[in-house]
Order: sequence, then structure tokens, then C-alpha cells
Amino acid sequence: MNELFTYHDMFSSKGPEYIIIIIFLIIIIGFWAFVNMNAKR
Amino acid sequence: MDRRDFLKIMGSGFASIAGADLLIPKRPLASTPGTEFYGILVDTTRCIGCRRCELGCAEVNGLPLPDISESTNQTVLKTPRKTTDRQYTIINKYETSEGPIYVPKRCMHCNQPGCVAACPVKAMRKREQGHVTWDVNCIGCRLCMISCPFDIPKHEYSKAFPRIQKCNLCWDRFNQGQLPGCVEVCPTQALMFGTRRQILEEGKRRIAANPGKYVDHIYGEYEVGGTSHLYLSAVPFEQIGFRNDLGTVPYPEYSTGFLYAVPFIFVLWPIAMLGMNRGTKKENGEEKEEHHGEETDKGKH
Amino acid sequence: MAGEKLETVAVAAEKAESPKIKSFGDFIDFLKKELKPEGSIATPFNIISLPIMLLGYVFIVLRLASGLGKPITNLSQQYPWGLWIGFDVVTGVAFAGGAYVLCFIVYILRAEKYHPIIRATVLNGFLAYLFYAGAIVLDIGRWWNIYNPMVGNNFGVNAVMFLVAWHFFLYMLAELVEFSPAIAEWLGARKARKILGAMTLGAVIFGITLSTLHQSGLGALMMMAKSKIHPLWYTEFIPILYFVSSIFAGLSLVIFEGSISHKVFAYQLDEHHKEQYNDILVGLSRICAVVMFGYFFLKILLVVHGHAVKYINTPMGYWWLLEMIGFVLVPCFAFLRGAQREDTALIKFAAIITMIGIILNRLNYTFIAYNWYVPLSEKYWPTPIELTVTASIILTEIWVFRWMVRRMPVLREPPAWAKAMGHD
Amino acid sequence: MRRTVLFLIIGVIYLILIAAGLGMVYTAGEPVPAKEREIAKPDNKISIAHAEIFGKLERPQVIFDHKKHEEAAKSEGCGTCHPVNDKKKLLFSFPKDVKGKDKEAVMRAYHDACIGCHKQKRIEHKKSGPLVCGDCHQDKYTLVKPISYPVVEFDFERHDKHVKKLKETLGKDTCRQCHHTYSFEEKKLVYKEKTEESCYYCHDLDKKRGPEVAAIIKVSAEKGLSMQNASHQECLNCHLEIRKKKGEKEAGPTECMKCHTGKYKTTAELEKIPRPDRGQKEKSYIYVENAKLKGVSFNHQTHQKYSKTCMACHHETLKACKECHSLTGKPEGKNVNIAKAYHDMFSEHSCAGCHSKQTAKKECAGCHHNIVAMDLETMSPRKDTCALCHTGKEPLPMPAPLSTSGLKQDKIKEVTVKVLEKEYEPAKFPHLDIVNKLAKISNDSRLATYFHRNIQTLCEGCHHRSPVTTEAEKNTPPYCRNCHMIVYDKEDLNAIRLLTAYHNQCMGCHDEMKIKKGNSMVFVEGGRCAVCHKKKKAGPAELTTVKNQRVYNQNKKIILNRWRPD
Repeated sequence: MNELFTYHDMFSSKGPEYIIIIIFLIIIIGFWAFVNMNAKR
Repeated sequence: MDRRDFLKIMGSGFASIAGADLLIPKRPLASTPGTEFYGILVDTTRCIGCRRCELGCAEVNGLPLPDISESTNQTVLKTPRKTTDRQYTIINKYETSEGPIYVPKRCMHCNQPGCVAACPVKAMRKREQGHVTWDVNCIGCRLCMISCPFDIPKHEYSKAFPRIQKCNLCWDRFNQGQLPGCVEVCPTQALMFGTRRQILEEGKRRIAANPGKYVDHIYGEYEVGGTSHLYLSAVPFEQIGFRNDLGTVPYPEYSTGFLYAVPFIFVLWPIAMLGMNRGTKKENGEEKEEHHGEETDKGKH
Repeated sequence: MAGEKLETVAVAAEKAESPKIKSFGDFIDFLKKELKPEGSIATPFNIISLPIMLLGYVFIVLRLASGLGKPITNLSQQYPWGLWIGFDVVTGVAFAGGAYVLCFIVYILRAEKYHPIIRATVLNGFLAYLFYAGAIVLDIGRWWNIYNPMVGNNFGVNAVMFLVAWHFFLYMLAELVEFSPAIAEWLGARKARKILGAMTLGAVIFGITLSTLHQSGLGALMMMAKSKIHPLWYTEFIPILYFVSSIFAGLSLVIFEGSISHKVFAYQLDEHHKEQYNDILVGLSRICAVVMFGYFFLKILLVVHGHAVKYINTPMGYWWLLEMIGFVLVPCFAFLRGAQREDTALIKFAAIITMIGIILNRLNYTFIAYNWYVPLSEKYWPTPIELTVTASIILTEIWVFRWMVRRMPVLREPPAWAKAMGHD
Repeated sequence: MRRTVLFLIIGVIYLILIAAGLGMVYTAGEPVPAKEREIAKPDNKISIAHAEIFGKLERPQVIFDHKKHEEAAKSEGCGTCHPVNDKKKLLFSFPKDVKGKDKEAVMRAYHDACIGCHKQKRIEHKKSGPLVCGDCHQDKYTLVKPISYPVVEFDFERHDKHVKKLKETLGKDTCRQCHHTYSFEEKKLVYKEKTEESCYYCHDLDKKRGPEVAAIIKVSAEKGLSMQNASHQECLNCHLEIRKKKGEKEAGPTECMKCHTGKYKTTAELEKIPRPDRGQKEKSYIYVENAKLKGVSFNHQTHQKYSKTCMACHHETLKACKECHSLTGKPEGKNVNIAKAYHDMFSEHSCAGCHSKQTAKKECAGCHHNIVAMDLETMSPRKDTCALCHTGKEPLPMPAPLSTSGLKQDKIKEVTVKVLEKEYEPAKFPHLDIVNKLAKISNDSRLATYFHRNIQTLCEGCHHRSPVTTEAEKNTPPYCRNCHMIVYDKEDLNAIRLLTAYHNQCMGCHDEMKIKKGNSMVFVEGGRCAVCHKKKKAGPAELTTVKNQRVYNQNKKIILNRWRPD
């Protein structure tokens, strides 16, 4: 019940989320290179 | 069912798949004019754990009668139980700071029940007077059991032709203008039957009238969007076996996100894919042709 | 399958010349002929599978006679859904996802490269649905009402289950249409072949849309179990997770199934197809890798979003990590590595790991991480009977699959007259 | 080939992981018991944990055996461990010099003091204590609750003992031995006769007091004289001195357990002990200038018998109420006006508060639990009730004890309740006995005797909502049936039915009065119901009011079995 009478920041996790997204976007570049790399020929 | 309304039904069926109805998912109406939710106010400070409600319930519903003699009560009440497919209501005993407290448990009859929203064939229904009832056109998918925050619907696993069993707030007796069996036989009026408006008022009045007797919280006033069963208690509700982590969002809300998405996907996907398909087509089909040609050669030799 | 090995491409070519069916009588004779088993029956596979299947059927009869309760299944009031829904239906459908993905690649994006395996995949998907829908009949308590969502007099139009039911039904039709050209060729029904071939694209688009919805719909079923599923697994975005995971689940099944059937039915394949095949595997594994990579980050994102990070350092947390790292990240890179050095063995291995991971993931939602807080004594685990029935369902599907592949132009080249018609 | 083996190995590893994981997950729901044990008998041991400084401990707490060390250091005396203040008085703190309040300093201080001493002893080849961490920080104490001693109650009896004993030697300056107050002029402790007060007023540092006392508290806080330190200093130093002068058995105890017994005297036990005399009046007529109501004549002597300390009422200082509380409230009284000061329901210090606490006692609660107490907020209070205290004359008239002789004995002898006839024998309700019992209870207590003016007052307990006056007039209080219907009132479903009325009234009273017989919560042999109404021998036509013949028939056997006499 107490969420009716107390404040809690429901967006408290947003910061980390953005960080993860940024990390993802950075990694994806390297990953993409890795995907297109070809061991043979 | 004559041909016309058969068509109507099929029509609505297909329309619903195409999502026409899903734009505004239908949910049990909170209150249509003239009808209001009925419910039961359970005052756990009044309950003396005589288990007569279990007996009354068993009688009106034709269930095997429990033995409520004192000697058995002592043993039965030792460990908290759950309702079963043979017992729609049970009383649990909890040792708390305020001494032993007896708590009758049964279907909470949510204002917006998860089980009703989950049912693919409307076998579970929220009546306009608040009763959540079960019907025989059920297919037994048991999604209602999964969707119920209080674990109330029970499936008769032992039977070859099972039913879903739960308290239906004595729907048929209600229509005969009678009280629910449990309420009728309660010797201390720990259960008060009435419209949700009345029992909520009464609960608040009791809390205000006896300072220090109750915790200032009516369980079911807001939980899962409000329930027709309301509980008063002298101790915090988690001490007498209630979950306090259910939140105040009506359970059907959780599936709306998906349901809203359906019609849009139905419109957008085909369009997008047709576009892609056409877009990737080679204007002069020669390449395809000769490709085929050589394959056919292979086929020959 | 020592038996088939003897057969030669010549035989295949001879089969490719399709029968002439004039009257219904001819059709019956033809069917009689076709129903006769090819090659010897006493192959090791048959010897193992047959008793299991028979036992399974016995148990199915038992279940219908005596209901779901013990000793048939371990289902309880705590755990309404067990192996039959959790594995047969939910997981099985995820595996069948390969069909719509490949259809999208081949028919929508026109990646002709993958054309050779499309029929096998679609057939596989179709059978999967057929038999897993069958599994539902076993699992639901009041199976005699199964038609109610279809023709019942009151539709739960805003229930997720209702959508899923209809989508199953319609998607089966769609896939049947997609596959029907093969049947037509088998029967040598040229006119029908032409019409059905023309219908393919429509069926494909309809099918993909439906798949998108019911793959995620299966996830949406669990949305109202918020208070019961462990917060590491429960998010508001379960449907999306289910959809995304169904992509690589389906593809890895295609890889797995393909690699087996290419051994078993090798005699049906011509050289051109064979040399193409490795290339196809590599391509598929690349797709898997990329999708899994995205899926991994999606999962992490949702855990943070759901304020569930604090649970990582608990038993459930370790279990979650095993699923995420052991069964998503590791196979993801295994796929990549395999793709780079065109190492089919590694790819197949990765596919298997991925499939196990998907199974675990789906079972987590149905009974492992579901009601995770109940003590051991009340927990659910499948009974031998449940396992046997599941096994027999899968084996039956394989038998039917084998029967159709042997007779219809699934892996083998369609007859010349059919090719001339084009479409698909 | 080698690769397949590799794959197999990896596969096996995966299998193991899954198995282990499943095992973990399936046992995740099991409850994990992690409870702190409590040491039953502290016997003179002290646990050194300092949660306020260290918070969560890295190593287990040290349980320090004070007795042992006392004996070991008998020759050197307490001075070896405990510091001495400027007045050559021992301060019972440890260790001697703690530099700062941070973890490092405190830990260092302890280690230096303890280990240093132990080392010293080793060097002197005497019996010595441990030097290694594990020997003091013993692992078995990790899950042990830090030892805490029960508070010492220096009740009137002990006070009386001390006074008598000291009078022999000290005579008239006995009191100044312990009692003192701080004067800001002289900046030191002074003693004024007839102003002795409890230590708590100034040394209970965490109580919030009025401006005057707060200033003094501030001083004692600076000096670190919390209640604990102050009392240890006062008592122990004195005891030790006497021990030096007169030897062991004359002197008071110096052992923890001797004072910290955890046994407390009840008011009843202390009733005979004369209260310390600082010139308080026996009876006083409480009268406030131009107050609305008449004055109250208050018997201080009788009242002080019912409280263990003076502080029970004199919460700030040992002054009269009106010193701080006036008609309109004064700052020194936190602006609480005198009406509130006397009638505050929820204060332990006010008359009304204390009296309403008395009504919660089990003898009284039976009736009083559903009688709403009257306080200032009550609209239109009953004049006769106010008049009970506000007599406006002295001496205070004590009414005669209640007697039931006035009532129509035979008429109210016994009541037979036939509500549950279908199922039970009619219940016999010993009405007269109960009335007599209540009268007795009332007569036994002074308070009740004073407030229950006539026997009809008692009727109100059960025959509620019917004023005394009506009952006084014609000797026939209403029946339960007059208000409570047998059936449900369809209009007002909350209306209490007769059945409920009986059950709630009877059992409610029994519960409140903690009567085991007829208690609603406690199971009894042969069943709670049978306590009041015996089961009928024959099976009932129907068990409940529910009409359900079909079910009844199909379950007849079960029912009859259950209703066969056992």
C-alpha cells in the first residue's frame, strides 16, 4: 500500500539504462566488424 | 443459434483477431447504473475460528462437509491451508503479537479480475453485481490459475472431466435474494455482506470508532485495483498471510500493452512486407529465368 | 537408415516423374502405394523410437481416461502448467519460428541463397504446429471443449489466450498453403500446383504477421503472473523477448534439423544443393549470432529497467546468469567463430546449445522461475509419463516428416513441369 | 575426432551446470533460519561490541568476564583499569584513555589496554589473559545477542533501606549524600533541603525536558553523566568506600548481577513502604482561579500508593501541576493548559489518562472495553460523571460499597437463552452470580468503588446504550431481544443479530477479562461451544439455517456421524 503514500523514483534506473545503451552502441561497431571478418579467403 | 447471429459471432471473432475490438479491450464494468458490486467485509478481530463458514459453504455448494468439531479444529488450524477444489473457503489461524487471529480466506472477487481477463472463452465472468463466476464452456487451459494474484481458481486434477472450482459469492443464492452461505451461518457476524460502497464505509467507520483496535488499512480497498472482499485486521496484513507486494494496478492492465499492439502490427506488417517484396523485385526477370533454365537442365540428365 | 542408402539418385529422378491421377480411385491406389514403407523397417532409429511411441500413446489414452492429476502428471494447484505446455507448446512453437524467419528472408527479401531449404523448414514448422496443437489437447483439462475459442458462443475477445488460439489455427492454414505446392507436385496435380503456387506470397505475408503476434503472444500469456515469476525474468516486455528469441531459436533448429536430414536423405540431394548447403549454414549462423547479441543486451537492459539487479547475487541470480552467459553469449560467439572459419561442426554445436538455452528459458517462465518461492516439497517436476508422452509426440512428428520428405519434393528438386511454373 | 571429444566435454560441463543450477533454484524457496541466540544468564559478563561506533563487526564481539578480572586485580584495585576523576572518584568507564570516537581510536584503546596488561602479566610471570585475536574474539559469539543488563529500579523500598541505614551514621545530612542539584551561579553541585528529586530528571539525557531542566541536562551531558555513568559513579564509589571502611558485608554490592537483578517490585508490594517525605500534603484541594468547574479534592496520600515513582505524575519536576500548567497554558508547561494536563486521555501523567489505563486492567476491561471513555473532546459530557470528581468541597466523601440486595434477586437469578435451540440445549446464563461477581470486583478497588456510585451502573456493562437513570427508575433493563433481531435485517445488513449479540457480548467480555472458560480464542476440552450450551443428543433437522435438502440428504450420513454423542 505504501506506494500510495510514499514517493519512490520509478525512473531511478534510467541512468544505467542509457549507459548500457551507449555501451551497446559502441560495442556493436566492433561486433559488426567481427561479424564481417572472415578467417578463410 | 440461427444463421444470422452465427455470422455475427464469427464476424466479431474475426474482427477481434483483426484487432478491431482490441483497440479498446472490454473489461468488466466497474458499475453500470442500478447495479453495484457486492462484497463481504471480513473483520478478523471478530472471527473466532469456529469454521462454520466452511460448513455453510460446503452445504450450499454440495461439497463434502468438513468436520468442524472442536477436536478436529485444533489439529486442522495448526498449519495455514489454501482453498482447494473441494473447499471454496477456509479459515487459517495465525499466531501474532495480538495473540491468535483467525482469518477466513476465499476468492477476493477483484473489481477487475485477472482470471476473467485471461479466459479465452469467457468461462470466467465478472457479474455486474461483483460475483466472479465460472461456466462450463471452460476449456481448462488453467491460465486463470496463473493469472490470479491470490491463487484462488482450483482445477480438479483428480477428475477425468475436471472443472475449475472457486467461490462464486453464492451467485445463485444471490439471485434468489439470499445471503452467501458463509455469511448466513457466521455466529459472530465477522462477515458482513453488502455493496462494496457500504462495506467500505463500514470498515472505515469501525477503524475510526475503535482507535488502536485495527491497523489503519483495509486490505482490498486498493490492492490489485480493489476487490469486493475487504479485510480488517488488528495486525499488519503480512502477519496474517496476505501478500503486500501485489501493488494497486488491476491485473488485466498488465496485458493491455500487448493487446493494444496487436491491431497495429496487423495493419503495418503486411503493408511493410508487400512494400519490401515489391521493392526487391528485379524489373527484368531474365536472371531468374536462366537460373531456372540451368536447373531444369540438371533435372534432365 | 541403412535401407535408403542403397537407393540412388536415379530412383529419386524416377520419383520426380509424378503419377497420373485421373479419378478418385487412382488417388486411393496411389495413396495405398505411398503409404507402404520404403526400405527396411528394422532400422536402429525405428527400433528405438517405435516402442517409445507406442508407450506414449498408451499413456495418452490413460490421461484422457483418468484426468491430469497424479500419477499421470505432477501438475498441482501451485503449478498449473508443466512440461506439456512449457516444452511441447511454448518451446515447440519457438522452434517452429524458423519457418517464418526463412520465409521472410526468401520470399520478402528474395535471398535466393536460402531457397533450397525453405520447403523442409516450412514442412517442419507446419508439422510442429500440428503436433504441438495436439499437445495442447492433451494438456487442457476440458479438451472436449477445445473448439470453443473457434466456434464457441462467447469469445474472450480481449484474452491473450484467445488470440494465440486463433493464430495457431490460422498460421497452420497459412503454412499448409505455403507447403501445398509440394503436395500438389507429389500428386502431380498441375492445375492445383499453379493456383497454390500463386497463393504462396499472400500466405507468407499473412503467416509472418501471425507468427510475430503469437510468438510474442505466448510471452504475453505470462504477463499476469507478475507476482509469481521471479523479477529477473518478469518484465513488461516478455512478449518482445519471446519474439526475438524465437528468431534464433527457430534458425538454430533449422541448422540442427537440416544437418541431420542432409545426412539421412543425402540420396535426394544433387551436388549443386550439397555445395550450397555449407554456405547456407554459415549465413544462418551469422544471423543467429547477431540476433543473440542484441537479445543479450535487451535482457540486461530489462533487468536494470525492472530494478532487478539486486537479485543477481542470489541462487536465482546465478541461474539467470547461467542462462544469459552460458546459453546466449557463449553460443553467440560460437556461431560467429563457426561462421568465420566455415566450421559447420562448431555451428551445429552452437545450435544445440542455443536450443537447450531456449528450452530452459521457456521452462523458467512456466515452472522453474515460476512460484520460485515455494519450498522444495511443493515444487513441480515432470513425471516419467509426461516425458514419455512428450518424446512420443516428437518422434511421431519425425516419422511423419520422414514419410513426407521421402515422397514429396521437399529436399529433392521439384519435377521439371513444376519448375517451369515458377512461383516459389 | 579430437574436436568431437572436446564438444562432448563441453556438453558434459553444461549438463553439470544445469543440474547444479536446478538444484540451487529448486531449493531457493526454502526459508533460511538465521536467528541470534540469547545468553540466558549474563552473570557479570559484559559484551564489547560498540555497535554505535563499529556498526557491523569484522570479528565476533568480545564477551568480557568482569568478575574474573575483578578477582585477578583485587590487589591493585579498580584503579588499574578504571580512570579516576579530579575528585579522586572512580569513573567506571573503560579503557582509561580513548583518543577520539572513531573506529581506529576505540579499537586501539581497547587493544592497548587489554593486551598491554596481559603482556605485562606475562612478563611478571603471573597468570595472564589471551594475547591472540581468536581467544578474545571467539567465533562462538558471532550469532550471540550483545549482553544487556536489565535496568535497576531504585524503588521506594531500596530508598527507604538506604535512608534508614545512613541515618545511623550521618544523621541529618543523609539526603545530601546522593541528592543534589546544579546551581549555575556557583557552577557546582549544591544541596537544598526538601527539594530532593529523582536522578532521572537531570541525568536521563535522551528525555526532552522543559527549559529549566534542559539547561542542567546540557551540563550533565557535557560531563558525560548519562544515567548509567552517574548512577555507577554515585553508587559504586560509595559502596567501595564503605567496603574500605567497614569491610565486605557492611558494604553494598559492587557486582553487576547484585543490582541488575531484573526483578521489579509491584505497586502492591510497595504499598506498605512509606513514601519519602519532602513535606507533601496528605490531602489537597485542587482549585484553579476562575475555572469553569468546581474544585477537586485530591487525596495525594492514597494516590501515591498506586504509583512506583513520583515521576509517574510529576513528570518534569517535583512541583504541583499548576506551577507549570495554568488555565491558558504557560511556556514552562509547553503551553499545555491545566484542563488538558488533568484530562489528557493519552498521557500517563494526567488523571484521566491514568484512570483510563486502570479501566484496561482485565478486571475492568470486561465492561469498559466497549464503553467509550469521556474526555475533553466529548461533546455534551454527562454532568453527573464530571460531578464525581468536581465536588467543590472537602473532605472527599467515599461512597458505600455496592450491594445487589436492592435488586429483585429471584427475577434476575438466571436467564435461559434459546436462540440455538435447533442445535444445542438452551444455555443457562447465571445472571445474578455475574452481577454479584462484578459488584465484588468493583468493591475491591478504591477507584471503582468511588466511580460506580450505584449498582445500576454495573448493568450498563452489558445492557449498553440504556442510561443508568432509566434502570434506576424501574428496575427492568432492556432485554437483548428488544434491540437485536433474530434474523438478518435486509435493510441494514450490519445490524447485529441476536445470535451475534450474545456471542460478541459474552465472549468479548470473557476475552477481555482473560477468563479461560468461554474465551473465544482459546480451545478448551470438549469444545468452546459446549462451555455455554450443551450439544443436543439427537441430530438436528438441518445443521444451519441454509435450506439445502439435496445436499443434506447426500451428506446425511456424515452429519449424523458427526452429531452422534461422543
